[in-house]
Amino acid sequence: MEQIGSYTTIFIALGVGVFCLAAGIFVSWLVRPMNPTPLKMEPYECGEPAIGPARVKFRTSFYLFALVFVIFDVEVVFLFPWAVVFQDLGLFAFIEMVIFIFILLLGLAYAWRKGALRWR
Amino acid sequence: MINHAWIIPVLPLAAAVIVALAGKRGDRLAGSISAGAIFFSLIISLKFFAAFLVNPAAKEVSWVWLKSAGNLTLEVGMLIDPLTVIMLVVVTFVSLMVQIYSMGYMAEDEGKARYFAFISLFTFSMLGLVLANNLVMVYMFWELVGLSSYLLIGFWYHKPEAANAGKKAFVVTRFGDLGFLIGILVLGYFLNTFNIIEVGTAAQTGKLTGGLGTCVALLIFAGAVGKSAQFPLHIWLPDAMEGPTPVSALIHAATMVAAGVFLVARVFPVFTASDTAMLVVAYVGGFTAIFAATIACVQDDIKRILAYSTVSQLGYMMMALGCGGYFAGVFHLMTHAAFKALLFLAAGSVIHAVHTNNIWEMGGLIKRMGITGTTMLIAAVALAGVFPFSGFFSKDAILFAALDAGRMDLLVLGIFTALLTSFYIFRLFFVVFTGKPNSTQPGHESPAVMTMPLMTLAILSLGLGFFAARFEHFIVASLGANREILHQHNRLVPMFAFLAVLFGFGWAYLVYFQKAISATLLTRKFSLLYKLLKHKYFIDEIYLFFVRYVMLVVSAGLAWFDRQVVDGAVNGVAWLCRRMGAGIRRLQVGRLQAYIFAFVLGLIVLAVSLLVTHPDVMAIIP
Amino acid sequence: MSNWFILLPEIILAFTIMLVLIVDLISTSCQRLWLGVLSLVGILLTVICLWIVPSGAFGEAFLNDGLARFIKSIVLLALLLVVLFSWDFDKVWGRPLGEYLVLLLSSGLGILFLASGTEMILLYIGLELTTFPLVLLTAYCPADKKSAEGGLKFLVLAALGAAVLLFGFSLIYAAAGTTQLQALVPALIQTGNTPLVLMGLLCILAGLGFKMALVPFHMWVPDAYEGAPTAITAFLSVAGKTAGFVLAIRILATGFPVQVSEWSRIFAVLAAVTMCLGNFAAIPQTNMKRLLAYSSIAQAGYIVMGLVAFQVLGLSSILYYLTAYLFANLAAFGVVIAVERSSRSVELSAYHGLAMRSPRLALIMLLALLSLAGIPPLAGFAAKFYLFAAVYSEGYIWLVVLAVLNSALSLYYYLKVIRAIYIQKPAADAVQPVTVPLALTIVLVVTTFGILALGVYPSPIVDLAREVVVLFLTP
Amino acid sequence: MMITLTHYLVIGCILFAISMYGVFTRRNAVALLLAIELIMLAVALNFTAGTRFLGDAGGQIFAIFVITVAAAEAAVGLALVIAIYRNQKDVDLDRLTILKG
Repeated sequence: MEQIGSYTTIFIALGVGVFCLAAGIFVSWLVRPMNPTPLKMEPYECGEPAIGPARVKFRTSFYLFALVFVIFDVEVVFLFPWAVVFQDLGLFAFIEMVIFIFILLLGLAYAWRKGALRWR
Repeated sequence: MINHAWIIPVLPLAAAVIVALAGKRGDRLAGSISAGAIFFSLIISLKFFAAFLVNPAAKEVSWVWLKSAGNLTLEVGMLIDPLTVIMLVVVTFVSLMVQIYSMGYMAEDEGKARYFAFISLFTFSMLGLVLANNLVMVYMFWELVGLSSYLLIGFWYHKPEAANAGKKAFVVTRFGDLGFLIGILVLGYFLNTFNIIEVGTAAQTGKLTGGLGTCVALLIFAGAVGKSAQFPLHIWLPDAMEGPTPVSALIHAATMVAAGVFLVARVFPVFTASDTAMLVVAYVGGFTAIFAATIACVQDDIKRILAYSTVSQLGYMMMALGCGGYFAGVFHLMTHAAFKALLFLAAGSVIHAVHTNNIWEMGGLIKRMGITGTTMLIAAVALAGVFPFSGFFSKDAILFAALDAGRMDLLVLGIFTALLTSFYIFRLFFVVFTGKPNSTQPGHESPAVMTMPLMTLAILSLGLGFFAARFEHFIVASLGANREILHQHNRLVPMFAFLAVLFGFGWAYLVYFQKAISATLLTRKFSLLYKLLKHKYFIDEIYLFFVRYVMLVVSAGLAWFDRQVVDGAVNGVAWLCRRMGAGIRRLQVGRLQAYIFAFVLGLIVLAVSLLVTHPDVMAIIP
Repeated sequence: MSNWFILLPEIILAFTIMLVLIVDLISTSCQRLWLGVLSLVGILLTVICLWIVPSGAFGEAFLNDGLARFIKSIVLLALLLVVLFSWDFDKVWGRPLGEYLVLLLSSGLGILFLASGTEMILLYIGLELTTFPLVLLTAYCPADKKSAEGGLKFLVLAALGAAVLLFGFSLIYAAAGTTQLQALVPALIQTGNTPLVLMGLLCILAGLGFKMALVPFHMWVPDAYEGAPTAITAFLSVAGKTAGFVLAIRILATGFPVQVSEWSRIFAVLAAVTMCLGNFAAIPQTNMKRLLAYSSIAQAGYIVMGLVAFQVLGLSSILYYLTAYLFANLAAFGVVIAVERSSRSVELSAYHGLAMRSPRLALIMLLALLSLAGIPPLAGFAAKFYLFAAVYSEGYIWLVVLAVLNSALSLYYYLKVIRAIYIQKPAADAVQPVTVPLALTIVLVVTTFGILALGVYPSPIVDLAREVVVLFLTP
Repeated sequence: MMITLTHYLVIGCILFAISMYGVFTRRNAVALLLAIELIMLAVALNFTAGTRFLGDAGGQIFAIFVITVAAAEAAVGLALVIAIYRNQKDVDLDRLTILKG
């Protein structure tokens, strides 16, 4: 690991960088005046009045579906290494995986039953 | 048998827990429960007492409680010797009397259950303190005693002065206790034991010599000064009178305030090992005795008179111990417990009847409150130390102790204190019980449940003295090292003492008894005696002037000490803590960003600290 | 796969969780009682077979030794009592009980893995399995502003802490080339204290500091504790802390015994700062949950001293302290919950004159607080005695003195509460006695008994802890 | 030039610093979580690189777990944010300051 040592500089530099960053933020947070006038709060400082809300609202249902999808999608990651060496692992690993998938399914069933999948 | 001693303190504790848990519903039974428990404790204590009269050798039983891998060990155990059994009997007996009395006194108080729970808790801690065989346990119970006394003083918490008095007592004694704690720790550090017997032998074999011994002794004495209300930490006791009167009788006359004396007696070898310490104890005690007596002469509040008298008598005991009069101190503790408790209970009965504390609003009560008056008279005579009442013997012993120690100054001081004592107590008696009944509401004798304890205690304060010699051998035997009892039995000391008492009595008689009848009669009838009367008035004037002067100085001094030193220090510390707390609290601003910032800041600080502590890493930087 | 048997306790608990989930799925609301019973039975079974299964390792990742058994017992006991705390949670808070129990049990399962993990991956998974459910439970009543805010803060900071810890793991892995904690030791001896190793260690310490709630990584504690439902606050304060400390013991004692001089020095400073800040900040508090939160920070400061005195004495006194702390803290929170049920308030003013309204609760609170303050003869005193003695014998005199002073300082705010309970007048509207349901009564009785028993007769637990630690330090 | 483990580590550290920056500057809870996810990615990178250079499979496995846990964390975070948004109609962290002191 001796080539690591010579890169200490970089680590130190990073540390110092992080420190400067933090210090900067801290100082500005200390000294900045805090008087938000409605005009300042305008999204466009040129004074152009903003029409309509700044952020477009999605229905939270989208997020819910996204959540469920992400979880089950990612958990499948575990299937790949298992599938690759399935031959030499044999029955035991198969049972393990069945249990794993059963747990996932249980979760899915729960989400289903609790109406997380219903479009509201 | 010794193995069963733990029952004595456990009974009141059980009573306290039961009453506390029963809450409001247990109101009616509360008194009987706790009194019953303490009654059985008394029985057992008496059994021990009898057993030890036969064979006064000290017995100890203890178990290891906490043992760290170092040789640091905390044991839990009991040490029983004549001193212990005497204290056991005194505490349980007075407590029983007071609780019986309280059933009448607190009859219509809505906080009865709380009251009896507290008082049982106090009794438990006091008994534990007496039984403990090592200083750590002594300290634990010492604090517990302080706590329960605080709770009882502030019992009527809706009265602001009561609450403040409780706080004051708690805080002032804290000062002494801090010294006590440090003393214990120092002791443990050097002798690495807390066991009282081992400490005693260590002290006798000269392991505690020179500066160390003196310092330890004085630190422990600081605790005693706090609890026993010796100058300058006596200021809490008069205020403590805000509590219910039976509480004053039990805690602030008979038992808790005597704990300081008991403590000094308990580790007596530690004190005898250092002459300086003994000297300090003797003179602090002596000074307190006379100082408090002078104040007592001029108080108008009946309970305050008794409070100052208590302070003075405690000073007496300390003085005795300081002069090496172990027996004298302990014996006076005993007799004083009897007659002072009686005085307080009688005073309570009076207050109960006339609903005022001011003696000038009373008068002529003897006719209406025969029993109370008679018993109080007995107690007064005992306190004044008139032969053959108990006070005489113990006071005599103390004076002899001073004589043996060759402290003539203390002897004179003691005799003068005796004079003042008999003056103020008879003044109290005459003003309250004789003369014209000038209190509007007619006083009535208290119910039997209250007078019975009075009479019992009266018998004791009458008869206790005759066993002086018996007790002497008994108590001195407990000193391990068998010290022979030496007085040069000169008749002068008792003579002087008696003259002093007589003089004090006469003084009080002339001023407060004669005056009452003279004003109307004599001036009209015998113009020949007019001069005499004038002369008496003349004395009165001087006396009043003298008193005003003393009062002015003393009270001003006390007030200053109280406000500046005590309150100042305490409030200062508390204020500092609160400020710190408020300041640190402001760090928790509530904004998540700030929290993250703190987190990262901590990370960076750690990094820097690591880099600093590893110069080799720094060295790699070009 | 011969020794599956060793995993039995965890497996049982896992199946309990799934069972509760299924029951919650198929049952209608009227059968909610079964959920609680089921989880209780599951926990009890887990405890039983925890003491049946032999000591030993499952693969290289999982070790079921005395230490693990001790910690697991503490955690399962806490779990049991907290389930009793929240027996009618859904009635009081109006939120479903099933998910609540599932999350609670999963968090407990995570701690079980933490207690046994000897390998980074398992420890990390255990950590996250412990943390996420707690986050969700903290924010379990999003309608309540405090709960939501506390949960969000807890989530972000927990994620940050875990990420930093993980980053440290990755750096250490890059230096040593293994995720086995035992295997780290020779590898790190070979590499020596390179900057890489130091940075990794540093990040790990920060992560642990977060989990143990040491200053300055403690900021989440007061807010999360105040926001969470009170039963969860109790679990956080007991089991969460236990998890943090067992994690620290596992990682540092197994992985970094060589670098002890590095981290013990850091921990000494952190301990000092933590106990002072916790005690001072607790003084002005008027919200019981917040006050107890700060007091728990201070307690963490004391416990870390055991890590500083990294020897048999130190570690064993940590175990004993955690046990005593469990009883005292759960008793205190039990009273808080009882009062909250009756008066819907956790402010100090709700406790005025409690002694007159319900003396038993008052007495229990008194014992709990005095034990936390370390007043003899209660459990807290014995714990402090062993801990301080251990640190003293390791030569950190200044730390012991500071700790003693802090204990004295802590009396200030504990007595404040006791004063409110015993001296002050109850509010005019709060005169009726507090009603305590059966489940809560059981908890209070058990914990009170624990406080007294551990204080008066501590030797069995102490000896057990000592032999466990001896076995742990000398494999 | 030869790419060594150190290069990967440096990348990891840079990612770490960047995510720290994000953590500091973001006011929105979701964005904050994303920034923290970035640390996880840095970790995953370190582990895979470690496996590649040190020839120990543990790293890869760890990386997989890290990814899944990161997903779970994101899920929990989002769920929480949604729940809070539904009730409070606001997830701006600067306005969440009831709990303090």
